[in-house]
Amino acid sequence: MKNLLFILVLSIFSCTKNNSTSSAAGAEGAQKVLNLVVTADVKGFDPNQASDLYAGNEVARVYEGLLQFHYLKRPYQLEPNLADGMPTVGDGGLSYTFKLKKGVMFHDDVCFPNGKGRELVAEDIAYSIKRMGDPKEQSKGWWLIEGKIAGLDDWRKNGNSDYSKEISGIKVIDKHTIKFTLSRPFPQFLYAFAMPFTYAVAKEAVTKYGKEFVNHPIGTGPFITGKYNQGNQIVYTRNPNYRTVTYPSEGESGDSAKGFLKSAGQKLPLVDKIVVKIMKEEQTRWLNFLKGNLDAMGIPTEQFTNVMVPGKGLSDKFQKMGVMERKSVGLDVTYNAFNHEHELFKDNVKLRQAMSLAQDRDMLNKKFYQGVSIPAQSITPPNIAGHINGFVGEYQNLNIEKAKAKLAEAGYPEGKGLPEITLHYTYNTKSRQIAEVFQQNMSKIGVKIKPVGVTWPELMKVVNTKQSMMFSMAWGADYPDAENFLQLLYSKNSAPGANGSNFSNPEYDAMFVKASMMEDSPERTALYEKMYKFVSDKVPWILGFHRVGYGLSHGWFKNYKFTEFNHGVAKYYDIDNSAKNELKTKL
Amino acid sequence: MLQYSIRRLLYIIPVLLGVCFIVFVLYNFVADDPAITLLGKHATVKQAAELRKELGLDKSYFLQYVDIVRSAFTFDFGRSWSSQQKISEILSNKAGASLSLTIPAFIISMILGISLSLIVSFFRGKAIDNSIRVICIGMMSISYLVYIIIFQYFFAFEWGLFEISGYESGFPAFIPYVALPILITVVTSLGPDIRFFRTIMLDEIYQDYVRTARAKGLSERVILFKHVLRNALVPIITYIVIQLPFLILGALLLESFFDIPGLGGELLRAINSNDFPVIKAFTIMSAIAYMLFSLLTDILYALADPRIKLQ
Amino acid sequence: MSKHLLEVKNLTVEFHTGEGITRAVDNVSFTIDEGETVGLVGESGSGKSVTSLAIMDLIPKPPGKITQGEILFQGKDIVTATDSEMRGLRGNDISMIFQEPMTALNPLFKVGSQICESIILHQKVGKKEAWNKALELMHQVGIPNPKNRAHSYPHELSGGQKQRICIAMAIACSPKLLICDEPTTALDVTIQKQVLELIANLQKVHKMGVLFITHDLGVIGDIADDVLVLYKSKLVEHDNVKKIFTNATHPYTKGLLSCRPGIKHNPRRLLTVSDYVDAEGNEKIVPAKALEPFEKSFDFNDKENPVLLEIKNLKTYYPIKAGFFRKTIAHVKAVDDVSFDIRRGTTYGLVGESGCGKTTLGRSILRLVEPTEGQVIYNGVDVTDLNSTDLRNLRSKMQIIFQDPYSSLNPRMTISQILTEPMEIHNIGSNKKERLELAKALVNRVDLEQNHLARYPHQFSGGQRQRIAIARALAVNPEFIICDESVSALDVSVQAQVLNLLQDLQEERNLTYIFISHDLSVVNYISDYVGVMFQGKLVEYGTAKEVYTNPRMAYTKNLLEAIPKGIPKTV
Amino acid sequence: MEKEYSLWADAFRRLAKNKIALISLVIVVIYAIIAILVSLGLLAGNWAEEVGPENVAPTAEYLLGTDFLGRDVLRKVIYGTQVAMTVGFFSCVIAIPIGVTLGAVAGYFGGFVDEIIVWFYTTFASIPYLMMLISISYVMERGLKSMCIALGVTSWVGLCRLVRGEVIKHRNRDYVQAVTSLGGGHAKKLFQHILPNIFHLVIINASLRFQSAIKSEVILSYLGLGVQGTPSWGKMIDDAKQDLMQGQWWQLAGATLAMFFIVLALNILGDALRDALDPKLKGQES
Repeated sequence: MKNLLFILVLSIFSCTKNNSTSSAAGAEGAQKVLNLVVTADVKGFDPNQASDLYAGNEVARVYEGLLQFHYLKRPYQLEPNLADGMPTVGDGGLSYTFKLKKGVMFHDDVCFPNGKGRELVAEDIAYSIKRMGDPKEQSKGWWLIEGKIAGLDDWRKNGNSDYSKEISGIKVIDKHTIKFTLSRPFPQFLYAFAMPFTYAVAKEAVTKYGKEFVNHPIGTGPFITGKYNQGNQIVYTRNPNYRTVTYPSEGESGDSAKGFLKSAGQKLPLVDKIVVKIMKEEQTRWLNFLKGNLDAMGIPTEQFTNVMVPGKGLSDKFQKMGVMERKSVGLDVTYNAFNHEHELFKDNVKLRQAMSLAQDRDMLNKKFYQGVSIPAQSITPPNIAGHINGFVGEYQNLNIEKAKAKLAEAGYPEGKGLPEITLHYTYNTKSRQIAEVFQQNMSKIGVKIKPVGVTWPELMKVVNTKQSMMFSMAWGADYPDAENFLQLLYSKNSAPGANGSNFSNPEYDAMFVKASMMEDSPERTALYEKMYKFVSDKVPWILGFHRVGYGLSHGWFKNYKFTEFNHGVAKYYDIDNSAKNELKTKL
Repeated sequence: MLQYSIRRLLYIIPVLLGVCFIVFVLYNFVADDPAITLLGKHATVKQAAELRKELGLDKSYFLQYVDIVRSAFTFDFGRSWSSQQKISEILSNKAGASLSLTIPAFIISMILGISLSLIVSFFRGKAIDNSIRVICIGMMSISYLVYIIIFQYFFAFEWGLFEISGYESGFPAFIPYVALPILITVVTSLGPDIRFFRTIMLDEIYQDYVRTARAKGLSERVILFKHVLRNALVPIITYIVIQLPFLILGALLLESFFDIPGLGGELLRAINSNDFPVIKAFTIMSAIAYMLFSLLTDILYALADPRIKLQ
Repeated sequence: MSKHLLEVKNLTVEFHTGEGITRAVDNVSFTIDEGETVGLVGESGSGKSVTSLAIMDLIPKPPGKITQGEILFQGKDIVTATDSEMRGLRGNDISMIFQEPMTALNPLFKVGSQICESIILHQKVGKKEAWNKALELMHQVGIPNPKNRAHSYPHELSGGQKQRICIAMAIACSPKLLICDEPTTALDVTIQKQVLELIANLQKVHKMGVLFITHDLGVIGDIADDVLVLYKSKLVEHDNVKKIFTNATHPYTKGLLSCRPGIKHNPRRLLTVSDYVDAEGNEKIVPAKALEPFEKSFDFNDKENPVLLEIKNLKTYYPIKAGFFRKTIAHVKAVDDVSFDIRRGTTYGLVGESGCGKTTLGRSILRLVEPTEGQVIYNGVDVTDLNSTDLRNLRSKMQIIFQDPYSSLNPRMTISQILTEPMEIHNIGSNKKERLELAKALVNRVDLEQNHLARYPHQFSGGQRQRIAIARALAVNPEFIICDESVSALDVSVQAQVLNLLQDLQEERNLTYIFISHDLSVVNYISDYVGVMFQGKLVEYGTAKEVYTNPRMAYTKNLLEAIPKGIPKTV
Repeated sequence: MEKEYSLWADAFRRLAKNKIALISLVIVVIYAIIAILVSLGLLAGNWAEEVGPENVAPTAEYLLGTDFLGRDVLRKVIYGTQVAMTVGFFSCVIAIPIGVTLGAVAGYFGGFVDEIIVWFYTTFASIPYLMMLISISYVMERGLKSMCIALGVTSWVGLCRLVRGEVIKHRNRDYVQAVTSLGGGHAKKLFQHILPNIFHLVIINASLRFQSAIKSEVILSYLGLGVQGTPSWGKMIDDAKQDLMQGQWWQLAGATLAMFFIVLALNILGDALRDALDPKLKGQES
């Protein structure tokens, strides 16, 4: 039994212990040190639990998956990482056979014999995937493969977490070959292997550390870090045994001009050390960025007008500092969803249209997104197939007169007879103000809204139990395919699934089922676009934005290209120490 | 006294059982499925059921209650739902930052409060007393949140006298970061402190033994500092010690505004993510701390006042 | 220059409060010489304490204010002295002993160091030396084993010892003037006697001037040379103590002297100040008959008069718990095997010093405190055996009047509510109006006015409140009343009025009393039969005359000897 | 002694002499009237209306300026008054009966009942109040109602302890013994005699509880546990963090001042009530 006071006393002293790293940094002049920031606590290093962006990013510095997104090419494209080439697909799209790269070594750790990391083999991949299905592990990525790999669901249910049991869908062919068999076609399957959930872990490490595995990152990746102790920063060093991987030599058009190809062919990783600082407060990050202590960060809302000149880009002051801007267009969509199982909204398309028409999104954009975000016309964000550039939705743009007319058509002239509508949203000051704007906008056509701010779990509760009338939410892409967005309205995904709005439309469902079986093709894109228009017309949600943000980076920070899927991209980043020494004097 | 202390320590048991019961009612009985917290946006009904089993939430209510009680007595609170980290380690990792803020703030405000109230008592009824009283009440009438916003804006943001926010661990690196939060704590607690101490001291000043001391020819200063202060200390000790357990909890709002990675911030995070095991651990630990410090109060009380015999 | 030690000239002290100005001391002049003891007598509120505080310059200012006069100490005016000059005098040349030894000492400091404090301050000596001096002083004031006692905290000492410590503190610097503000009022008679003797001895040794303040003329007679009588803030009489006792000139003094019952002869009715002074302050002639001594007759074996209340082996114990499991290891025997009978229409006096169990006995009889063992048989019914309903019904027969009239009346109720409430409980009077009429009759009977009914208790004086308490007891037409120190908190003249009232009521209604008091003279006056209690036991009983003239137990003798005789020492 | 007046009348007379206390009382009454008018929909019902351009500094037209949606800040402040007064009032209405009843019963009967109640409130007291608040508002739907209940059920402990202590003191006072000796039962003693004598403490406590509830509303609003969909001082202060960065001080100032006056008035009134009602301190503080 531990003694409370002992813990407390210990912790007072322990806070003096672990800051030796930052002071040592200056002495290692020649080393390339990358200073990054993370805006929330990092929960840990178990790939199985890496459901949020922050944990995912950290996990991907240490662990690797079979596949990854090409760093430079757009649209996003998968390329092999641990796999030796893309897999061979057989059985009419049901089987995937991966060859593994040879000589990939795990990091050294006491969990291995003699403390030396051993070679990664196909068994490790099989183990890692099974581990996602192990009910004891409660992987947050289970949804990704649930009902897809043959026999895995059965093993999860009846297998007693016995990893030695054979699973028909996961076959280790030889030391470096593994074959996955699906129980139904799932064209998006490969994307799973680029996501942290499926990254390769070593059985020895999991067995040795048990529940503490979450704090012992032992992967095959380009960087190594010691035991994670939830401090204020995480320090990574280059993995000296990292296999030979080189910087890509081709990218999308314009990359060359932006200097993203200068490092082509160089051995990765390019930096010797990464220091990730945890700073939750924007002000802190901003001041540290200005001092050059951080290499990059997003532009704080309050600072936007100081940094950016509308229509021109960076202000003179920041240009002189050698700071560079980076536009980030999110693969996401924000929305205020209707609960379609609620009597009021079910089959009441005119009411939904009326409300959507009354939402002033230009004002919202100006007030909360510096006017740079893209008002969504439908569900699929730009830059992926299925989004129609230039499309203007009939009901997605402010038109009070039309809104009033629609409302009257729906049977509620000037809102008469309409009950007060509750809108649940996740509480913080900004979301509350956005909800207030919505309330204000709706009041202009006589619709009464009562915004209720709750915590995220509480929001999920009301949504999953279908008790909400309306709720605010945003969806970020898991992988770059319109399917990931379109499934949000598929009736089989109703609450507690991803379709929290419980939208149910046979026509839509039919299109979705058809599209989800199709491989990427012009036909599928055409179907996606049809669905895009369909959503725009039926207004299952009042759509918000595809959010656009601006990031800043210092002049010495090289190869900093925006990507929505930035797992494992740190190995491409570079620091120009001479430029840093010069530019830092100007700060 | 030893017997009394042991009996009081044992009294923690029924109270702790009560605390565990309230915790149980709130988080196991009334509150609902943790699956949402744990499984994220892709949760399914089936997986939620499995999870409940994994977390022991499918056990009978009685056994769930027993689990909570066990955790209270072993200090093994399990792991955080959201980060899978050991809760005892979360507590020990974050306590340092909290204490580096709350303890100096507490000590400074107590010393200032007691000294100022002595001055006020010395000049009782005079202009300085009245004006300090008015200022105290005025200061108490402004929201704590307003102090934080205004102080952070002016002292740190506009005038750059302090760090706006952030934290570095290790002495003396943390000092610049906690300086402003400490100032805010001191300023906000001075009002109620001085008012309370003043009342206590005036109560004592009108006692007979003070008249005796005056009749001896002692000066007002000696009377105040020797006789009155010593007697006033008895209730002041209670007031002080009973605040101590809350220092461990950290300063919720300050930590969130100034980005200090302490227990207060952790609690806020746990609240916002329905991390029940962490909330339960905080509740139980602070209840234990409260009980221990009340016992400490009683013992100090007896040490400070020879009239009190603990039985 | 004045040759007097202290000369007070035309002293007037006023208090300015939000409610108005009160003159607490009005144009008072007197002197004290070296080695002289001056007694200052007056009832509560007469201004005697304020006078003494004025001499110490300890009047709280504001609201107090000396508006006129001089206080010359060895020729120097205290009224105009600076603070630091006064601090040099206080505790050094002028010392003071206060009434309440329980609160006059700082509870958190050892008594030895409290004595040291003024020695170090005024005599500029080291700690060690001061401590030795303190031990010597403690020895001088009669504290046994001073070396150990000096390390005690005040609460570890008895009341008498605390007062001795206060005296040691006061004489530490051999003051020239010692002011004693009712130093023995809070003490039992036996202790009072010792303390008075101590003060007298010390005065002789140190040749101090002493200003002795008291409300008790008996005490003054024992100790003073000169006596000042204060009445309504004014000095009404100032004379040699002998003359005061034998030949008082002011009617108030006369009244004061005769309203106090003695232990030998008392008139049928006690005389009060109002018998001497009329409402305008003029003297009234007292008929000689009223002063004739009256002898009570009491026949213990009166067959005609049945026993109303029989107390058999009554015990009330409080457990003392100790140890880890809070086991009862012993009992405080508050009432220990007490038995006696009371006949209807008589008064049973119960005397004893504080803590002897007399109050617990009274409350045990009424079952306000549950007795541990024994029987209380009232009119043939065992009270200790009754269930709560029967007990409540019986309560209308048995009543109690408490000591403190300030705490025994609910301050939030009007007098009429206080008087009609018991009637409602016992269904006396059929409706509100009738009860109100009964209440009116009651207030008339206890010499209050009908318009008092609408008032609240805080609007009355102590004596009036005690009358209200009596009226409340009478409201349920009781047969038996326990008077628990019912007159102890009252000034002597008021005490006499209340005693007279109780006597009259007894005669009218054939009431039976148990009269509990620490004051032997009062018990002697009012009782037919007397019991003396000591440590929970009834150690002596008999008719009042038997006990007072011929006590059997040594304890009773001591008690009786300790009573201030009210006779000047020079006589 | 010419007039017949009860201790209450007496206290009020003393209170009436204290000018500052009287002004405070008037302020409290004014706030209460505003709150009632708002509840009846007679005042500030149009707070949501866009009255002009957004973020206008105070002018003659908009006395406290406008907010980020062009709404009149003054109207929001007035509407917030209703929220604050409701929170203060109902948290008292909930806390006082619980605290007084439990405290009185525990103190009066003592013994086993006392031990159970002491155990109960020790348990309650040892859970930090903020945790209780958060838990309760988690269990209930967020909003004004749950905030009142949460504040009510977490703030009775202090009062309970106070009442218990006082009842223990009073239960052995002679005037209560007198009622026993006159044949009065438990209910009579407790409710007709003891409680009226300690009720002044309850009133003093209520005035302090009231103001601390108003202050808690701000913190709860910051944590997102406050009123939903309507303005409150707490939400206005929450907004102010961002407003201030853009040099907009009026929303913060409006809410802070509105709160300042009522809390100040309640504090002063609490002090004055104590001076007027508590015989112990009477005349000591000049």
